[in-house]
Amino acid sequence: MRALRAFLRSPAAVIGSVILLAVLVMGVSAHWFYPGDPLGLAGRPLQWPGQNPRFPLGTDPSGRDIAAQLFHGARVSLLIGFVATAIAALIGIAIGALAGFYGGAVDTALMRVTEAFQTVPNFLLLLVLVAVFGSTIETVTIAIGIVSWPPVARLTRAEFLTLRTRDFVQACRVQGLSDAHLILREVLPNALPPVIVYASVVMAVAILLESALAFLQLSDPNVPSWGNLIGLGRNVLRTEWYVSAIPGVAILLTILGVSLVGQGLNDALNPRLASGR
Amino acid sequence: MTRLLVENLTVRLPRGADREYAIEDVSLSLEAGEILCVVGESGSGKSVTASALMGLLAPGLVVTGGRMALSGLDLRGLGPAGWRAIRGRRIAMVFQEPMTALNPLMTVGAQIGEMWRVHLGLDAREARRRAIAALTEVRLPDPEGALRAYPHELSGGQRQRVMIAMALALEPEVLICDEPTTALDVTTQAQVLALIKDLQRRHGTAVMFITHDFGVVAEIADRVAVMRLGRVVEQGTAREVLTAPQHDYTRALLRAVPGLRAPPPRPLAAEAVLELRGLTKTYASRGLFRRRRPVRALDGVSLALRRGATLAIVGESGSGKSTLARCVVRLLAADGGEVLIGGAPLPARRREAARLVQMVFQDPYASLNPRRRVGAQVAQGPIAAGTPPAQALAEARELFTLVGLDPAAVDRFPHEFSGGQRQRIGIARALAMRPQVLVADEPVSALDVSVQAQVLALLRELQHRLGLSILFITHDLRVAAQLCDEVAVMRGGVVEEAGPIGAVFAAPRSEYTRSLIAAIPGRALFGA
Amino acid sequence: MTGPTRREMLVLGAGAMLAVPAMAQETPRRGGVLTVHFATEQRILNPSLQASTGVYIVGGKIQEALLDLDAEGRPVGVLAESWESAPDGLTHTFRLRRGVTWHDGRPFTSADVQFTAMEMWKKILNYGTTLQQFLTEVQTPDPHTAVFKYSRPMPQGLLLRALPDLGYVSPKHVFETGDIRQNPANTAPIGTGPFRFVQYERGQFIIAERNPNYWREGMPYLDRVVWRVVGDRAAAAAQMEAGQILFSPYSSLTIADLQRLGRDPRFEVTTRGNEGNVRTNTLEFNFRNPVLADIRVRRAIAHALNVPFFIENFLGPFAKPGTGPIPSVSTDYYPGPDVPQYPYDPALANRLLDEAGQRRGQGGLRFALRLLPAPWGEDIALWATFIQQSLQQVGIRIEIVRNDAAGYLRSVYRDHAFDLATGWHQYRSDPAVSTTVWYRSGSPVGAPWTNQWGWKDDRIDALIDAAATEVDPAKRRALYAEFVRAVQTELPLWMPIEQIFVSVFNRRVRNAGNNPRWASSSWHDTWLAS
Amino acid sequence: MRILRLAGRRLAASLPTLLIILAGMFLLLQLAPGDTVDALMAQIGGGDAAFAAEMRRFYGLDAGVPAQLWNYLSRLATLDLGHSAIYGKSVATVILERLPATLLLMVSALSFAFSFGLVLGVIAARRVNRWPDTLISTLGLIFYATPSFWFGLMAIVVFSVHLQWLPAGGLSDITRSLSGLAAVVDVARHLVLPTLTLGLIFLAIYLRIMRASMLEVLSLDFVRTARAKGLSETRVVARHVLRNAMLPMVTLIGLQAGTMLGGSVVVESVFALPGLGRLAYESVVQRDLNTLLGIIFVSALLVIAINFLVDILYARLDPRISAEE
Repeated sequence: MRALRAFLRSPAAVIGSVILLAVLVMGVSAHWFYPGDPLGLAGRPLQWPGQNPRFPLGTDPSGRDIAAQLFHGARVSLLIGFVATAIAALIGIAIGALAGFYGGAVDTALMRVTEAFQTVPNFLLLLVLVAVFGSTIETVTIAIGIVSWPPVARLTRAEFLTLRTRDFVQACRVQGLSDAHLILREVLPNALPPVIVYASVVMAVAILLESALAFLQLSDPNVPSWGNLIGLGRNVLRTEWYVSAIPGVAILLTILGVSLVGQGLNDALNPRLASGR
Repeated sequence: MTRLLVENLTVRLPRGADREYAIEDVSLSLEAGEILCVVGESGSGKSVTASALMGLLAPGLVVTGGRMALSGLDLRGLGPAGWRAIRGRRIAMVFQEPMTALNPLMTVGAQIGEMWRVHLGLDAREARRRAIAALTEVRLPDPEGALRAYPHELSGGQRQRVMIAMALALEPEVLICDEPTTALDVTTQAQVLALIKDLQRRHGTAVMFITHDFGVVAEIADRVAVMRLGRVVEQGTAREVLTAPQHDYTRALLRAVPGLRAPPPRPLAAEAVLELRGLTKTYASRGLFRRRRPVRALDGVSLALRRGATLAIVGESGSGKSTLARCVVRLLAADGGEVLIGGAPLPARRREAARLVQMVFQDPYASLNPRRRVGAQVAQGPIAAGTPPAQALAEARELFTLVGLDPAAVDRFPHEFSGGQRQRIGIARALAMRPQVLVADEPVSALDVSVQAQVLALLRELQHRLGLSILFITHDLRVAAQLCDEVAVMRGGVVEEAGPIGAVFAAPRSEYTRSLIAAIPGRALFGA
Repeated sequence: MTGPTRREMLVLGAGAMLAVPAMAQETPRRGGVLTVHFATEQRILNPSLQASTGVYIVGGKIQEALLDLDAEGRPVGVLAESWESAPDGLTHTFRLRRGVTWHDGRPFTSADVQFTAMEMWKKILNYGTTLQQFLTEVQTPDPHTAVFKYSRPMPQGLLLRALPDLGYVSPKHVFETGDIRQNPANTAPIGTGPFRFVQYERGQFIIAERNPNYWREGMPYLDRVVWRVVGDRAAAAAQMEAGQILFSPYSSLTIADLQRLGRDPRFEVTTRGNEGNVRTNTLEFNFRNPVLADIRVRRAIAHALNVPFFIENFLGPFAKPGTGPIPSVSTDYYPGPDVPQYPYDPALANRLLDEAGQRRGQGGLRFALRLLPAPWGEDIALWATFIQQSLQQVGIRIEIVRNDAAGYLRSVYRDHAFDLATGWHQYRSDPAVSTTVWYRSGSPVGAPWTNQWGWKDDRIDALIDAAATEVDPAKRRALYAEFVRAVQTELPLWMPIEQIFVSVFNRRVRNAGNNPRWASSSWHDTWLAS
Repeated sequence: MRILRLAGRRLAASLPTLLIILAGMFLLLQLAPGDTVDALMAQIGGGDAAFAAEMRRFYGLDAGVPAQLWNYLSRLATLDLGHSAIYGKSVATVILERLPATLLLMVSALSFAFSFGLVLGVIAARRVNRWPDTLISTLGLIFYATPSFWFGLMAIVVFSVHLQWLPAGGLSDITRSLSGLAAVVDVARHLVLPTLTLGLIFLAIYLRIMRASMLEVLSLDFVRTARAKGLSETRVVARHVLRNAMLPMVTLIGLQAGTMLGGSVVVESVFALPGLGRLAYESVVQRDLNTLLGIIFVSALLVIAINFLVDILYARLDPRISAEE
């Protein structure tokens, strides 16, 4: 596939994929390296990394092994990132497609709703959703998804507005094909590339939002997510700063990986812009 | 006095291109007061030559051999400062696309004034005075107003005049024009060509004029160089090359140029398959244009297309011919009047209308979905109308043969085909629905002359074999003459004149039709 | 290495807690600005309307109560000079101090006491409403005498212990017109105290300045007191180290920062001055869940939690194992440790659970419970996680359900949507004030920190009622001892950890912590070394 | 005059949006467990049932939900934002007290992010694919990936505790009453770290958008014309490219306004700034519906105002727009 070769040639994509792969492997192999419950009591709390050979990365304020939480947390944070992005993409593409394809009253109405979501500060809306529906991992993920769809809707709408009057779409219309066919088979496949690239931004924001929620003690305590570990580390930040620093770096690297892959995708999917004269 | 000397100039293409060199061993010379036309089809390397002479080669392209000299100054050795000193001052260039060639956010006056302020360090007042003089010389209406105007407030033709005024501001020795009139209407093109010839004569500038249209060559060239796949295949005076071409490629090109003489009229059926009665379409000024009065694109148009015949709709841009085509296939809803197919009004539901009328589009690169196989795109119409998929695909293969393509190509993607082949696929897609009327909206104007000729031949053959009735939209009267039985000339949404094409072109009744015919470049050579 | 291990810290901390060290008698320096860390902003600042540490830290310096506690924790007169009670406990007379004026110049009289008692303590003040429910009237024979009349006997010990917190007086001439709750004086208090209110910028700071005509001659020493609103605990610790804050009250910094600042010579980290503010961590059972209604399961859960290990490793030196609802600091009523206790014994816990028929199923799981921790204390979160980890060992899977403050109170105390819950019980120097209400049946649904466990015990109810009205101190003490023995046996809820609030002083602050509720009292004698 | 009409039109267009938001949030918060009286009792640490019932009557929570929504909206029509349960005074005054801090923070963070994003974007585009470009782009990615609260706390530890250069929090040093220039400098010193923390993520976004926009414009025809006129590369960039490349940056300000307000919630809680962000978080936790809706109403107006300014700026930059108005 031409796009795949272009994707692998851009350095950003390669580094990004390597980082993401590492995080994925961490998540998948978590049960193998740390079979026990990562939230179980492993030893004395707040031991420095390397101080006790059993805990290479030390223990957190609740006496849990930070390395175990890092591995199991990888799966949780990636899961939150992917699921929230999927939700945001689904809602965003649906609304953007309908608004962009039909225009007129449908467009105005849907854009009013999108504007409403974008006028309310997204983190504030997230706080309300979590306060109302509780902070289990499911509600937090869905809430992040619900808060992040407007930019996807705007992007999809812009793509549909330009593609809908293209000749190949008009030709299908003249061939008597239904609107559904036009949207799903003709316009959407051509509108997706920029949306996929933007999905990497949505995923980065999703992981950041979850860690911000955990920082305010509003995330799900029964799940070993990196955000929770940072939240726990907040109280001991001045003395055992490593408790927050280690997951902070993990989140930073994962988002770096996701953004680099996004940039690589961008280079692969529209080479003209990327090569940059 | 040789202004420009080019010897064995060679420019290499980046890895992965379709051939190794953009241009190879190109040798040209340009004397003062002379217009050299460099003519060739797309991909012949004529634009690369021009860019090389201006030192503006696209990144990835590198001059690897040969010499270029401007009045003795070796251009290949010039550094950035050297190039800056001569660009605009001793050698200037005018580009093809007037719409995007000017900075949208700066006034015309500022953009022209820059020439004097940067090169001669004149102050704003002096630069303004010279700008007005330059704009008057290019015969721009209201030069004062133009200075304050922004590019989007001028027409295509006016913008091209501004570009020419800017290029000639500092009386350069050489002016390079890269297809400056291709994007313009035929009447505007005629005026701009006359302007360039007049300015060239008065200033004695050496002009290298790049075009793909032999009509333009016939109109203004003193000497001609014909290029093919990066090489100069023939060079000589205009008269020699046009009347006694040596190279068979040149001969083939000249043959492909459509003349104005229509073939003898053939008997036409009386019955009208397509009838337009009082068709009206007004564009309400929606959105940001609220205060402008509504534009009447079609104003009570009544026409008839006889079964098995071809009716040409000719006119300049803004005449309403495209709107007409889109109303016939119901891509646009008409405000008034009726469209009748075989006597009955066109059905409202898209699926029924599809069996009666189909359309072929202008831009080959936009009319096919890049992400789907071409066979599927041809067969999807019949499948939606109920033909079982297997049978629809088989029919698609037959249609590919009919339009002169390899049936096995149904499984390939659009990017694997040339412009001409894509138009053939577009025709196959339209024929798959077995429509009673085929609407073709400028189907060949985006193609090279040689490919244009082949597609027109295909259409003629299909019409004879299938008894097709074609509504043919074009701005090029010569193309209409080659294919169509009858013609309707449109202007401002109204039919100026209609009738059998031979009669109308031989003795046009309306003044507007006469001016259209007169504006066809190189009519003397080809028109007779 | 991370400095002294927890063991050494315990010794150091405990030492500071026992006796109030006699400060060398330096001569107090006049002037200076005391900056105080104000962690949880309140809606009002008037201590006669709202009894909470968040109000005392500010209102307690501007308004004064009838009584306060002295260095040894005994009631001492402030606005009241002397007092005596009738033997039957139905009449209590207070002789008011003379020559005291409100900040707006008006004289302080018994009418103010009468108005505040009848309109504020009895009708609006939380915990005051129950304490004064049998107060019928306050007679004012002369401007400097107030006589409290009760329809049921009010033990003098209970009243004198309760008044320092629930006895703040407000000016009648300010509050008598209009709705008391809407009165602007609630956020710009007018009192008789050593400091006068100046300015309150919501979310930023509160400023009070020296009261020139304060009734204690030559006092207060400080020019100004400034309360800085800082919500984030790590940021507050940073401001203390940057010298922008000189005193942080009521354990408002993180446990780790408390220990770190403790090792810094510039600061003193101690529980001295907070002996009057004691709280215990609770473990509340919901009897509507049949599994928890079985006493063996409740005892097994208690035995499965290694409290000493948790305190030593997680809470540091400022906590110690509790023995019952009445904490060891309450010299008058502490019944001593020989009441039923539940030491860490996982084998016994497993045996009890098997006896109760809760066999280990697939994956070693007996049953699952939902635990709702209160969302406000760092220690509560650690304790909840420790419970989750420990009960996992005896086959009980715990799902922690996190709520914010309003959601927690609604879910636990109104909707009863919990199996286990954990939070703070605050002991206010007498069991009748805010402790027995956790056990007494009959509290209306939705009342927080009351018996909402779906459990009732007539014998315990009778004991509570008797003790509340027993005038003879010795008999009252015996009744409460029997009460503690009964609840520790029945175990409707468990209070395994006892903690005293921790204060962090910049050593420049002198005469700090010189009474058991110093953070809430008036700081009339506090001064700043240069 | 034209500007007023423009403002009127934009306000009218966003009224339906505003109504959707307010009604939606009002109903959403009805589902939240517990109400403002529960929150009040949690804060006090005490209070019996009688106290709770009396307070619920006082806050008007006993009326049915539709009734409460109706009288909230009818009061809103007269621009009366109602009474704040937390502060015991009108929501309007509470918000006006907290608005300056948030505006100061947002304006400084926005101008920091915009200007540095612009400069770095241009540098990266001018030396594309060479080391300045890779360095700036990687820095941009790292800034983008850093959780803002984490950066804030670390900044406090380094700059205010160890180096003692900058104050650790708050908006001004209240122990010393300053005036005039000294006060301005003091507030500025307090705003340095919060501005850096809030602005960082937006710097990364503006940087990337500016680089992409510059590359896009450099590939357009009129740049080739400018070069053909013999202009130096710097003059081409300065006079022709920059202004065209700025257009997407300006639109971004409008789109980002909402997210920036969201970001301020965390930054204000870390730096103890008395802004709308923290007030909003407090009012959610305290279930103070009037204040929360008041904040959303004001922030919606703020976002609309910012978008309006963006439209004017855009019209000034791009003659094609203003010609049609």
